[in-house]
Parts: sequence; C-alpha cells; structure tokens
Amino acid sequence: MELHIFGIGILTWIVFIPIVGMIIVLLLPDKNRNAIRWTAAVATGIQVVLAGVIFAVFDRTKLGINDAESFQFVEKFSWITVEAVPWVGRIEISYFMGIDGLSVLMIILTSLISFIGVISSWNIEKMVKGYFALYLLLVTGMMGVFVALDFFLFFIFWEVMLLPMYFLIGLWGGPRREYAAIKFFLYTFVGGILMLLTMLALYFSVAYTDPATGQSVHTFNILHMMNPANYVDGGLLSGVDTTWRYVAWMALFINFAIKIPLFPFHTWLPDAHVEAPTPISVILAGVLLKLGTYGLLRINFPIFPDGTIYFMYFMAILGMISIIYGAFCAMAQDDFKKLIAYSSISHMGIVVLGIAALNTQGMVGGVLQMFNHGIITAVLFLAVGVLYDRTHKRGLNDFGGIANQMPKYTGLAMIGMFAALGLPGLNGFVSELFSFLGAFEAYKWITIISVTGIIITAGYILWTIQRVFLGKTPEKLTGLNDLTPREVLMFVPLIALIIFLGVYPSPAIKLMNSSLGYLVEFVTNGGF
Amino acid sequence: MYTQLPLAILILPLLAFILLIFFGKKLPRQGDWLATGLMTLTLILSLILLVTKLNTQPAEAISSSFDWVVIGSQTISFGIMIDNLAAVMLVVVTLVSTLVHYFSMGYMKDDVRYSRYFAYLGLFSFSMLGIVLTNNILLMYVFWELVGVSSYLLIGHWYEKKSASNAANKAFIVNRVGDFGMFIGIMILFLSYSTFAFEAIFDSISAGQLPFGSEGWLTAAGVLIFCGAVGKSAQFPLHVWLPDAMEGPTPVSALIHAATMVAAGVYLVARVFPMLTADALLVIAYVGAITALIAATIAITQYDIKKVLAYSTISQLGYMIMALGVGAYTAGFMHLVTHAAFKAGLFLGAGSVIFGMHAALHKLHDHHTDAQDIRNMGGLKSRMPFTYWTFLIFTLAISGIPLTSGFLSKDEILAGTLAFSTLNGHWFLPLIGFLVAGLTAFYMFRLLILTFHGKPVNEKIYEGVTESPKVMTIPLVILAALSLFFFYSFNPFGATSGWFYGAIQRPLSMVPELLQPATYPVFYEAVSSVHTIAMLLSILIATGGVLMALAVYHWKKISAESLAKRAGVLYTGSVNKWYFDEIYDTVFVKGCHVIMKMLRWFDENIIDGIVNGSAMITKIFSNASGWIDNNIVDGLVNGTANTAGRAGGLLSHVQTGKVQTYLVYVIFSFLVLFVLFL
Amino acid sequence: MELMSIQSFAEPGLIHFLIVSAILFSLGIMAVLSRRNTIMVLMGVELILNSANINFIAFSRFTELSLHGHMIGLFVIIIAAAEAAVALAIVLNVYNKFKTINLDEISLLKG
Amino acid sequence: MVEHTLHSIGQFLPEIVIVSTLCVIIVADLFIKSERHTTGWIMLGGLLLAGYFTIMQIGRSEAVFYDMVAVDPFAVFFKSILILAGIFIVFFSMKSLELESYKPRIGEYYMLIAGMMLGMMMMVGSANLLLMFLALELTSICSYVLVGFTKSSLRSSESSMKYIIYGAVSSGIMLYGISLLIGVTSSTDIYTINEALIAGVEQTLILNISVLMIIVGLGFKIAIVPFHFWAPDVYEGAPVTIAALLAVASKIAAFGMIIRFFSVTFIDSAGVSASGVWTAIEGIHWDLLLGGMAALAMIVGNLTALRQDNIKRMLAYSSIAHAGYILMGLVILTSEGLTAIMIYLFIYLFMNLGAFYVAMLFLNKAGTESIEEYKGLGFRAPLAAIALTIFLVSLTGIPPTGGLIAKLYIFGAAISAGWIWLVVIAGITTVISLFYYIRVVRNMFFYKPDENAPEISFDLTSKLILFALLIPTLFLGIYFAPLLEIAKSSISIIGF
Repeated sequence: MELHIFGIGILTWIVFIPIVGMIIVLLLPDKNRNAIRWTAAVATGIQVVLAGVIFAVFDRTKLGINDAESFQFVEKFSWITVEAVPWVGRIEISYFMGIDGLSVLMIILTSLISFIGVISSWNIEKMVKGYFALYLLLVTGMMGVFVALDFFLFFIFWEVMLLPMYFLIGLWGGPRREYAAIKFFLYTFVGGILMLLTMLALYFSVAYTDPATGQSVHTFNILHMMNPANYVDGGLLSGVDTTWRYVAWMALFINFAIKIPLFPFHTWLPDAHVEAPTPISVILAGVLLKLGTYGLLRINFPIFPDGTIYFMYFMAILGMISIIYGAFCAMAQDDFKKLIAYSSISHMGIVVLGIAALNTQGMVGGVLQMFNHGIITAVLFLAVGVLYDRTHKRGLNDFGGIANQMPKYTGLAMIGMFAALGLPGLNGFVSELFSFLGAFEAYKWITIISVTGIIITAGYILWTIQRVFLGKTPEKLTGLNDLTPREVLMFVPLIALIIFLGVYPSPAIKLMNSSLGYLVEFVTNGGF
Repeated sequence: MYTQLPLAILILPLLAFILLIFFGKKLPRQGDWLATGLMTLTLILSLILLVTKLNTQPAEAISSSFDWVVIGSQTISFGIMIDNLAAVMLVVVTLVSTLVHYFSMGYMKDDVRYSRYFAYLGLFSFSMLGIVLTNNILLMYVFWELVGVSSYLLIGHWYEKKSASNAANKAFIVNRVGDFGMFIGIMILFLSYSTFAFEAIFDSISAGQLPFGSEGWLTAAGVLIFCGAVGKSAQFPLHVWLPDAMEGPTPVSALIHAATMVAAGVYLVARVFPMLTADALLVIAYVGAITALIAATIAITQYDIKKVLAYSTISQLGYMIMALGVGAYTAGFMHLVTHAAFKAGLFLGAGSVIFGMHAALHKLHDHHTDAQDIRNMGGLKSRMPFTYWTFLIFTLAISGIPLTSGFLSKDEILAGTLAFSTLNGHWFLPLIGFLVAGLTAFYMFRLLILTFHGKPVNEKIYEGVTESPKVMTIPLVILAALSLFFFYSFNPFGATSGWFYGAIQRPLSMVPELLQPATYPVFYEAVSSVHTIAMLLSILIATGGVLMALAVYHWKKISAESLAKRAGVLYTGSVNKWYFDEIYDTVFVKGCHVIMKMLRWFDENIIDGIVNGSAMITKIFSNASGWIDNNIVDGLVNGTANTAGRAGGLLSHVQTGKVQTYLVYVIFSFLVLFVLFL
Repeated sequence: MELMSIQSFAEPGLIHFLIVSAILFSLGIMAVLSRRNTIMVLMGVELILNSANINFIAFSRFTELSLHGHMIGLFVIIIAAAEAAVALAIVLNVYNKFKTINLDEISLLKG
Repeated sequence: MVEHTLHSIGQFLPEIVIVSTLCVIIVADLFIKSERHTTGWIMLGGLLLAGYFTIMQIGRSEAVFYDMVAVDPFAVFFKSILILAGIFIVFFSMKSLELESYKPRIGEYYMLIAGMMLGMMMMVGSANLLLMFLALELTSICSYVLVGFTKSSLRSSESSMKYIIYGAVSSGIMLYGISLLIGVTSSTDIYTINEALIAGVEQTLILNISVLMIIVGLGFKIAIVPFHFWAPDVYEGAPVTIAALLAVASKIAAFGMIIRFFSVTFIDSAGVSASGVWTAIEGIHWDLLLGGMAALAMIVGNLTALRQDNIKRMLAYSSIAHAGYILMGLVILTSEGLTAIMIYLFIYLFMNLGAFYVAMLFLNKAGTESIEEYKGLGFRAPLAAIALTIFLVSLTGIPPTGGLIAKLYIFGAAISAGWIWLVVIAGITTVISLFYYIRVVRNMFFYKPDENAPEISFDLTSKLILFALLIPTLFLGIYFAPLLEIAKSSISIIGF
C-alpha cells in the first residue's frame, strides 16, 4: 500500500505538515494572533484528514512488525550511507517510515489529540507565536516516533519532543512550572541517554548483508535488528539470553517506563501535569505517555524477544503495582489535575499488564487501551481546563454543585469520568477487559490483584464526581457559564469516540488484530 | 419474531433515554408522556412475546447473535436469547417499569430535574432488559454495570443532598466489589471455553471440559460469578448499600431497588444454574439464608418506612437466592416474580404515604419532621383508603398468607429447603427459612399497623394527609391484583400445578456427575414428601407472626419496650444493623484512607526523595558545609542534582586560584598515575 | 646501551649525567612549587628546561643519537629565552597592576 | 637534497602563507594607523589563502622535510578546521567590544594570532618530537601573550601570568619526558621511535616515566583532568575571543598532535587488524591511562560546571568535559574512534564557538558574563538567546543538533570497542551536563526582563556570523553524511 500526494509519501506529509505550519507561524507577525491560531488549526486539521485517509485505505490484513514487505505507506530513502571502509563496513542510516497495525491507531490518536489541543489552546494569550511554533514542533516529534522504522530516526523524533515540551511547560505553565519542566526534562533525558547507548550497541551488533553488493552493512533499521541472523559474531548483543542482551533490554525498558510512566519512574508525571497548561496536559497524557508503551512494543518486544520473555513477570508486576499504586495515590489527591495524572499511571499500568501477557487478547487490549486512555484523559484534562479557565482553581474541594451550573459540561465530563472508571458501553471497558483477559491467561494472581484496581478506581472517580459536580452550589461558583461552542467542539469528537468504541470496538481492533497477533507469535517464538 | 421483537423491546427505552436527554426540557410536559408511552409500548410488546413464546415454542431457547469483534483468532459474538425465563422476566421488568413511570408522573411532579428523571428511568429499563435478553455473560456484565450506573444516577437524583450522593457512591462501589468477583469468574470461563455465550459454555462443560482442568476452578468460577449477584442482590456481606439507596426517589426504589435490578442477581444465578456445582450451590444457599436472617432481624427495629421495606427486600432476596441454592429453581424464580409485584406495590404504597406526608408537612411549613418515619404516622387508613387496602394485600402477600401470590412461592421455597435438609442434612437452612417467614410476617404487620392503624401521632399532619392522585393509585391497584394467587396458579395451595411451573423448569445441571447437586427427580420427590408439612408449618408461623405483631402494636398486649429490653444485645444489634456499616467503615473505608495517605506520603517523600537524592544525605551535606539551600532555586532539581551540585561545589573549592597549588596537584597526580599504572 | 651498568667514578658515564639532570629537574620542581616570588619560580622553570638539556647532550654523547641531541639543546635554549622574555614582560605587567609579585596574592580568579 | 627541500617547501605552502601574513601584519601595523580593521582583514586574507593551499593538499600523503613534517589527510583535515576556527576568531575579534580600547595595538594582536595559527598547524603536521615541541611552544608563547592582551584588566593580567607559569612548567616536564624517550630510543623521529619500541626496549620503567611526562604536557594543552587547572582561570580572565580560540582551536591542534603521537608511536602497526582494532605496544598502558583521565575529565568537568556563574568559566569546565568525551575516541584504539574524534571536533568547533560568540555578544550589549544576570535576555534579544539555546542543547547532545551526532559517534565507537564502563560514565555525566546548560536557557527565558531594560538588537554582520555558526550546528544534526565521508577518508595517518 502506497499513497503519494504530489509525489511525496503520505507519512512524510503527516509528519512534516506541522513543521510547515511552524514555519508559517514563525513568519507571521506577532500581532496577528488569530492567523497564527488558524495556521496551527489548519496544519493539525490536515493531519486529521490524512489520518482519516490512512484509516480508510489501510490494509487490515498485512502483518508488519518485522517484515518490511508488509508495512504500509513505506517510504525509504537512504539518508546517510557511507561507503565501505575496510574495518567498519558500510554504514547506513535511512529515512525509513512505514506503519503497520501497531502504529496506525496511534497515528489517528496523535492527529486527533493534536487538533483538539489546538482548539483548546485558543484562549492562550501569552506569546502566542512561540507557543504554537513549539506546539507544532512537538506534534511533529510525536507523529514521527510512531512512523519511524529506523532506530536513528526514531531516536531523533523522540528527543525532538524534549525541548518544546520543556518550554511549553516552563513558559506557559503554573506556579511551579520551572521545577516541573526540569523534572520532566531530566527524567526523559536520562531515558534518552539509555536509549542512545542501547541503540548504538544494537547498531554495532547488527549487520545485514546487502543482497545487491554482498557487503556487510551496519544499519539502524529496526526490522533488521529483529532478525537474529543479522547479528554479527561476537557482537555485544549477539546471541540469545546473554547478560548483555538483558542489560540492553532493561536500559530500553527504563527509558520507555519513564515515558509510560511506570512505578517507580512516575514522579515526573504529576508535577508535569499539574503545572502544564491544559492543552499540553492533554497532549502529554493523550499521546506522550503512549510513546512509552509503543516503544516497548516496537523496539523491546521484537528486538529482544528473549529479554521480553525473561522479564515478563517483572513487567507484569510493575504493571500491577502501577495499577494499584496509581489508583490509591489518585484517591489521596486534592488537586484535580494530580488526580488525573495518577489515574493515568494506573491506567497505563493496565496497558503494561496487558502487553506483558504476551498473548493476543492482552496485546490487543493493551494497544486499544493506549488509544482509549488517550481519548479519555484528553477529555478529563479538557474538563479540568474548562473549570480552571472559569474559576482559576483546581482543588477538588474548591468545587461543588457544578452540575446545576453547567449541565452540558457536567454531562460530557461525566461520560469521560465513567469511561475512565471502566464503565461498560464506554471504550475504557473494552480495552480493560481484553487487557485483563489476556493477563489472566498468563498470570492469575497478579491479574486478580490488579483487577481490584477497578474498585479503587470507581472509588476515586465517584468521589471526584461527588466533590465537583454534586452537592449544593457554593455561593462563589454561581453564575458560571456553560460550555461555549468552541469548547463543545473539542469535547464532541472525543465523546463520540468514547461511546462508539465502547459499543462497537471492532473497527479499531480490526486495524491491529493481525499485526498484533503476529507480534505475539513472533515474540513467543523467540524471534525466529 | 424472536429477533426483531426483543430488539425493539430493548431499543425503545434507550430511545426514550436519548430523546429525553437531548430534548427533554424542550418537549411539552418535559417529555414524560414520551417516556411513559414508549415504556407502555414495550410492555405490550413483551406481553405479546411472552404469550407467543409460551404458546408456540414453550420448550425452546431461541437465540441469535452477531459477531461483535474478532480478536486474535477468536470471535466474540453478542446476541439475544429468548427462553421462558427471559420472556417472563421481560414482562416483569416492563410491567413494573411502566407502572412506576405512571406513578412517577404523579410523585415526581414539580421536580427540578423531571425530564432527566424519566430519561434515567429509560436508561435503566434499557439496561435491565439487556440483562434479561442477552445470551452472553459478557454482555450481561455490560448491562449489569449499566444498571449499576442508572441506579447510581437515580439514587443520586437529589444530589444536592450529601446523603444522596454518598448513598449513590456507596451503591456503586459496593456493587463494584461484587462485580470484581464476577469479572474474574467471567475471565475464567472465557479462558477455558473461548466464548462468553451461556449455551456454548454449558456445552463445553457438559462435554467434560473443566476450567484449567480442575474441578475446584469450576466451583470457583460459579462462586465468583455469584459474587456479582451478591453485590447486585444485596446479599450478605455486600447488603449494606441497599438501605442507603433509599435516598433515591421512592418510585425508583420500587423499580430498581425492590422489583427488578436487585432481582437481577437472582436472574443471573438462574441463568448460570447449569454450570454451578453442588459446592457452589451450597455456598449460594448459605449466603442466601444468612442474608435473609440478618435482614429480617434488622427490619424488625427500623422506623423509617423505606428502610423497613429495604431490609425486607434484602431478606426476600435472600430467600430467592437460598431457593436457587437448594435447587428449588422454579420456586426461587417464582418468588422473584411475585415479590416484584408485591414489593413494588409496597414501595409505591410507601411512596404514596410519603407523598401525602410531604404534602401535609409542606402545608404546615414543617421541615424538621421526617416524612418517612413511621413514628410520625398512624391512622392513615382513613385518609388514604386506596393506599391502605392495596398495602394490606401486599403485606399479606409478603407475609405468606394463603390466597396470595407470596404464599405460593414462599411455600415452595420452604418446602425446597426442607427437602434439601432431608437429602443433605443441612437443617440450618429450613430453620432459618421458617424463622424468617415468621419475622417477615411480624415486621410487615408492625409496619402496616404503625402506619395505618391506631391513633394519629400528630393530628395536624394527619389532617393534612390526603389520598394520592389517580395516576399513583391505579398502579397500586394493578399491582395488588397481581399479588393474588390466580395469576400464577389456579390452585391457591399448590403452585406446581400452575402455568408458571410448567413454563419455568429447572434446567439440567451440566457439571460432571460427581459435582452435581441432587437431580431434579430426586429433589422433586423429596419436595413432594415434605410439601404438606412445610405448607402447614409456614401458614402456622406466618399467622403466628401476624398475631404477634397485632398483639404488640395493635392490641398492645405486649409492650414493645419490655420486649426490646429483654432482647438486650440482640435489640441494640438489630437497631444498629449489626454494625455492618461501622465495621466496613472502619476496616475498608478508613483502611483505604490510611493506605492512600501512606502511599501518597511514600510517593512524595520516598520515591521522589530517592530520585531527588535522599533527603537525609542532602541534609547532612548541607549542614556540614553550611551552605544555604540556594541551589534548588538555582534550577537544579533538588536531590541528585543537589548532590551533584554540592560535589561540583566541593570540586570548585579545589580550584583555589593559586597557580602553585595547581602545580602541586599536577605533580601529585603525576605521582599517583605513576604508582597506579607503572 | 647499558644504562644501569656501574662504571668507575673516574670515568663519568651516561648514568652520571642522567643522575645530575634528574637532581636538577627535581630542584627545579621544588623551586617552582615552594617559592612565592614569581621570578624565583621562573628560575625554577629554567632549571627544568636545562635539566632536559643535559639529558639531550648526554644522550648524544653516549648513544647513537649523535648530533640530534646537540641540535635539540640549542633549540631548547632559544625557547627558554623566549619564554623567559615573555614571562618577564607579563610579570612586569602584573606588578604594575597588583603591586606585588607574590604568587599567593594574585588569585582573583578561582572556584 | 635541494630537490627534496624545494619539494618540501612546495608542500609547506599553507604554513608559509601564514608566516608571510604574520610579516605583512607587522609591516602593515607600522604604517597603517587607521581605526579600521585593516590588519584583521589582512589576517583573514592570509587565512583564506592558507585555507586554499590546504585544500589543495587534499589527497596527498607524504612526509616532507626529511620526515619532519607529514602532509597526510589527517593533517589536512586538522589544518582545515583550524583555519576555519581562525577565520571565525578573526570575525569575532572584529566584533569584540572588549578589544575596542586596544585598537592601536590591534596589529600586534593579529600578529600573535597568526603566530599561534602557525604553531597549531605545525602541531598537527609534525612527525618529529623536536618539531612537535617547537610547535607546541610557539603556540603556547603566543597564547600567553594573547591571554594577557587586555593589559589594563586585572583578571587578564593575572590569568596570563598563571597561564605562563603553568604552561612553562608543564612543557618543561614534557621536555624532560621527551629527552628520556629520545634517549631510550635514540631517535627523534616518531616512526623510528615506533620501530625501536616494537623491537623492544629494556628500560620500560624509564620509558613509562617518559610517556607519563609527555602526557603531562599534552594533557595541559587539551586541558584534561588532572592537568586542567589552568583552564577555568585563564578562560575567565582572557578576552572572550581568546578564550574561544583556546577552547576550540588550541584544543583541536593539541588533539591532532596527541593522536598522531600516540597512534604512531605506541601502536604495534603489525597488530592493526582488519577489523580496525589496534594493539598497543606491550608494557605501556597508555590507553587505560588516558581512559581514566577521560573519565575523570567528564566527571570533574561536568560536576564543577554545575556551580559556575561566569559563562566563560562554565564553558571552560564544559570544554574540559568535552575533552574527556573526545579522548574516549583515542583510548579505544580503533579507527572508528579516530573518525568519531574528527566528527566530534568538527561539530564542537561550531557549537562551542557559537556559545562563546553569543557570550561575547551579550558581553558587548548587556555588559555581563554572569549567568545570573542573563535573566530575561530571551525577551530582550530573542535571536541570540535562541541561538545560544541551540548551541547549548547541541553541547548537551540533544537532537536535532550536531552535538548529538558527535556524541553518537564517540559513544558508538566506544561501545563497539567494548569500553562499556567508560560509555556509562559518559552517559551519566551527559545527564549532569544538562543541568548547567539548561540553567542558562532557563535564566534567559523563564524570567521577565526588567521593566526598563531595553531591547537588544544586533547589526547585520553580527547576525550573519551567528547564522554561519548556527546553520552548520543544526544542519549537521540532520545530514552529516559528507562529514562522515570526510572524516573517514581523513583518518589515514602517514606511516601508520
């Protein structure tokens, strides 16, 4: 499957359209705020359209994962090729993009959330130009990670997100934004270094034989790294079940676990969320966290099937701890945003538990949960943002009786809340169900303990609803306006997805079913 | 016929919900006619379905399904199944729901969220019908949770009251605990049989497949699924939510918390009956029995009219569960049906009383007197005749007095327990059964007498109370009619000869023979042999209970106070509901708070602390060097960064600025390197 | 090339020159490290350079290095001179600014 | 013999051009006393011409002047980037406000720079210990004076004095080491020394002492721990232009020399396997020695930089740390390592010069070198602040900047050679480095400027210079194949 627009592949378009938007934004005069906003909206809007096109023409039967042939919309150009010198061999870095069932949902998610993020950024008045320029750069980074099939490219996109995020939190954030920004930066950078080192170790351990010339070529191509035959003799990561492979697995895992974030690498998240402006929280929870689990599935699992199997239990236990721990911590919070941040930890724990099961249900459930959680937390953060815009408060105890004041808002927010709670009929349930089903097959007791998390989740969500929406409206909260059309616009597509996928998840599952099934098979067979 | 019709039945209430949510406020009369009309239509369709089903294909279970999702190589399909159980249940649900809709048009008039209320009723009816219609345990779980939500929304209908939102939360969370078990049970079944469909699961079990190859897991699966019923049907130990749920509007209590939703647990057990092992059934029977006893003992001492009814509901649900547990399948389910009618009637009647009391208190501008406390009532018989007479019929029915429907079903249950004990020696079950029958008669008549008989406690209020409007009394009359025996069996002393027993028959157990409970023929024989004794005993005990109540509260021959004093601990225990709420509050709620506080502290201090370089070391460091903590501000994230910063500080102290010191370092390093490497 | 062989004192060999140069080198280092007067330190530097020079000459006398050693010696002398000249100019400038040539007192830059 | 000499002169044109430039500047300085940057332009012309001749040397590989000087791809690469650095420094000097008050003496300044350029170019080309020492001394002596060029500044004077004392002692020790090495091998030519070493030397103790002493001198020049102490003081005291010159050009030259010296002298050339892994001559663990020093440099440099407030001083420590990273490429004893060093140095040139340049611009316009006082500069001078951010980010090694590519190759080479512990230290210290770099960024952007602080604007040429540094820094992060090719083809050292 290939699709070109003006001779340029659709993936390149979808990744770099925001960069084009960024350049336009930078060229626009500072004063012309609306033009800047519209540029950003159009750029991300085009992304949504392109994602729609991809969704429409995506071939649901192709497998992907390790087979370059069955990736779709593939674009591969040699980027850096250095001809052979005797002692190094040929060096190759390529501009290699493509998607399979694993990434296609993430692309849709990213484009959608980015677009909605722009809408919710409409009322940002401080340094509009800088804000949207950084925002669009961030979007490119996220989108790029999901389509990159070359480790180097992946890494570049991964790290490109750092700086925009740092500034977006640090410049437009709340009172403790500096602390939050540097904490975020530090954590992710540590992970980045670990990934860099592992990537290099992989690079030098992997060399495939170029069929055309017969040369041995070192490459960053992720797919080549999945083939045990490509590992050079005596390479650091050659062989199976070696200590170094475990170390490499762990290094990558820590990197991704920081992003997910998994207990005990999670403490950056609450701070970042609390301080970040609403749209950035939306992006952060909606897309950025998924990069972690996506990375695990794209990199850790297929490249190190031995390590993955070795550390299965470890992952599942961390997932379990995250679920329970995140839920309890969420319950203890008085700050609305912090609560959602911890609930994210809890929900992402479900993803990890699901994918650690290494079976199809768990895998599908996990990936679907990534998507669903992206949608749900986006709604929740938007909901907090709406209240914050009106009252400049985030404390749960500052509110009460909102349901009377803002019925439309309450309805929409409650749907989001119930989806987070895992209510059947809404999308969160479906993915949780499959994740737990898969996990239960692999780990009985761990899963049973994890499932208690849904009780705690019900506890904190309902308690939050009670404190915020129910009860008598205090004096100071009377006279709040209900949602404006712009705000309704940003909620509606997400809520529609929440309900639709809750009732009929098949369209989403069909996209990834065959790929993920193959991934499971690939990993459990040890990559052979 | 068996696809479109059930689908129509399912969709209509949902339609009502959607229309009312979006357009409720704009419709004339806020759309109550729309909701009620659609519900009536649903009732008619259900009746058509039931009649056709019983007349054309009485023995079959007709199901149809579609593929919901393909995951891996497994196809998960959803569908509907119409068997007699479902068809009867459909009528029960739609009937009570329709009547409650009508009743609510009177009761909820002038409510601030009138259309929202009807919308939620629609959502509830939709979900409840979903539970009934599904052929699939997962889909049942889905609707299971949805009724939970609609119940949550309706309990919290008056959410301005803190107690209402608390009760709503409690209901949902306690139910979640039960659902947790059910969820795991479902997972066990799916992983063993790769399907969620009931029939397919039963087929696999009867083919000898056991979950994870072990009999224990089959029992566990049964008990775990039963956990869902424990939650929803408010069985011990999860019964605590139901009394609190009375915070909701009274018609809601009638519909959800008496007639239908709480009976869903019974329906669930009936649905999965074929896969339950003897052990699982025994657990179920005992849970039911304990529940029945505990709730009945509490009901005796309550003064809130709705609380009494709530505990009686729990107690009756315990009966049903116990009946299923002992194998009296039809009796249990029949009790569900009869109970739906008379308990809905009781609640609506109570609603009618409360409505009248409210109106009276409103006229007096009295906002302190509790409109639901029976100590404030008395003598209302003459003010509310329709309400009184229907209430009396309901009370007779629940007490198990002959000629009522309640007698038929309860009698069969008692006979079943007795038979069970003769087969297995579990004499505890019939003992409780009969004891509770007596208690029921006692507390129900206590309620009736205190409310309607005697002298009015407060004349002013009494004067203000008037009979409720027609829209409220007519449903009462219909329900009262349905509480009489001839709707179920023309023989007032034997249900087994009626159409009901013909339609609903105990399904065959699918579990391996060793694990099976007593087969139906064996059981039936035992029941036949004890039936007469049981009947006589039950009439005797029920009458005894009624007489006792009359003696204490009507004729005042026995003083209630002295009885209470004599009961001592038992009395205080009963008044305080055996302290379940307090114990749960201390153990679970407080425990949860402690854990979460601990974890929060842990998160903020230890984990962050480790990351930030343990606070201790930093402190010691800073004390030793006496630097004031400027570096946090310096943008170095505290901790590791701090320590690094400190180390950097130490290192920069090395840089003295004196060139000869530098040279000393150079020479020194030279020597060190010399020693190290050479 | 028998560096370590013991030769008669009457006939100085390579080892004697090396010992002398090593002593000179150490004296230079000592001077550099211990004197506070800049000029004295610079003289210590001269000692170090010249100790190396002795080595060069000795090696060219006793090994096959031959004339190379002498040549290097000449170059080093020139460099030492240049360095000394620059150093003295700088010291002069420093003296003008700080009014001292005590190295310990010239430590504005540190940390 | 005459023919050889003539031929050699033909191969010595870049250096000759520089010498001539030096002379022309002296003469011109005598006659032209205008306020214009005449001497600067002459210097620039000389550098360009030398650059032209250097580029003409591409592809040659021979030893001239009786094996005293090597003209090989390695030397040509280093000379080219030295000249490039020189060109930037001349531009900086023209823009520097610091040097403004020394206008009458500016000819002297450029003359010394020319001398230094000559010394540095010879450092990377010389293949003879004597010539190496001479080139080193030439560079050093010129730089001593340049550091103290702003005579009226106390700090400048102090730093130049510290520098000369420290430098003189270090080079003295190195000279003593050279004398011992020459003594035990009876040769001044590094190829011959190599042969002698392979053949076997009995006095390993003396040999080792001599290596260590030479390392003291070379370590001083590249400012590697524990021989780095001069660097912070000197960088802080010296004019920004000279600090930049020392941090970049002088360091590059010293690395050229150190690589040539070690890889020619102490490698068993028979042991160079096809896989590109070398074997050090037995008995001398100079690779481990340098590895330890590299690790120390990364740790000490990065940690100490955390607490600096003067940006030049911070950059001094950062350049110490970077010396550690670069040195990693040598100690792993592979050709990949050499390639990585060259890539690193090339990128380092742009990003570090860039950082110094912006520091100079801020010194010119905002009058401060204190990072604390950078607060709000992001709003007063957005362009320069963004540029500085990019340079610092690049120094940290975050994509898409050249700094990542530099680190990527160095780390990669070290991993592929199995020096995992060293890479881990490098990784950890990179994280630490994030703090002090990002602190500058934070100060610039996260604080509002004073109400009455004026906007800062720069003239066109300043901006052009900025872009000339900025664009390669960014571009090399995205497309670096040519650089890779050049580096690959430039690692061939004659006779090795």
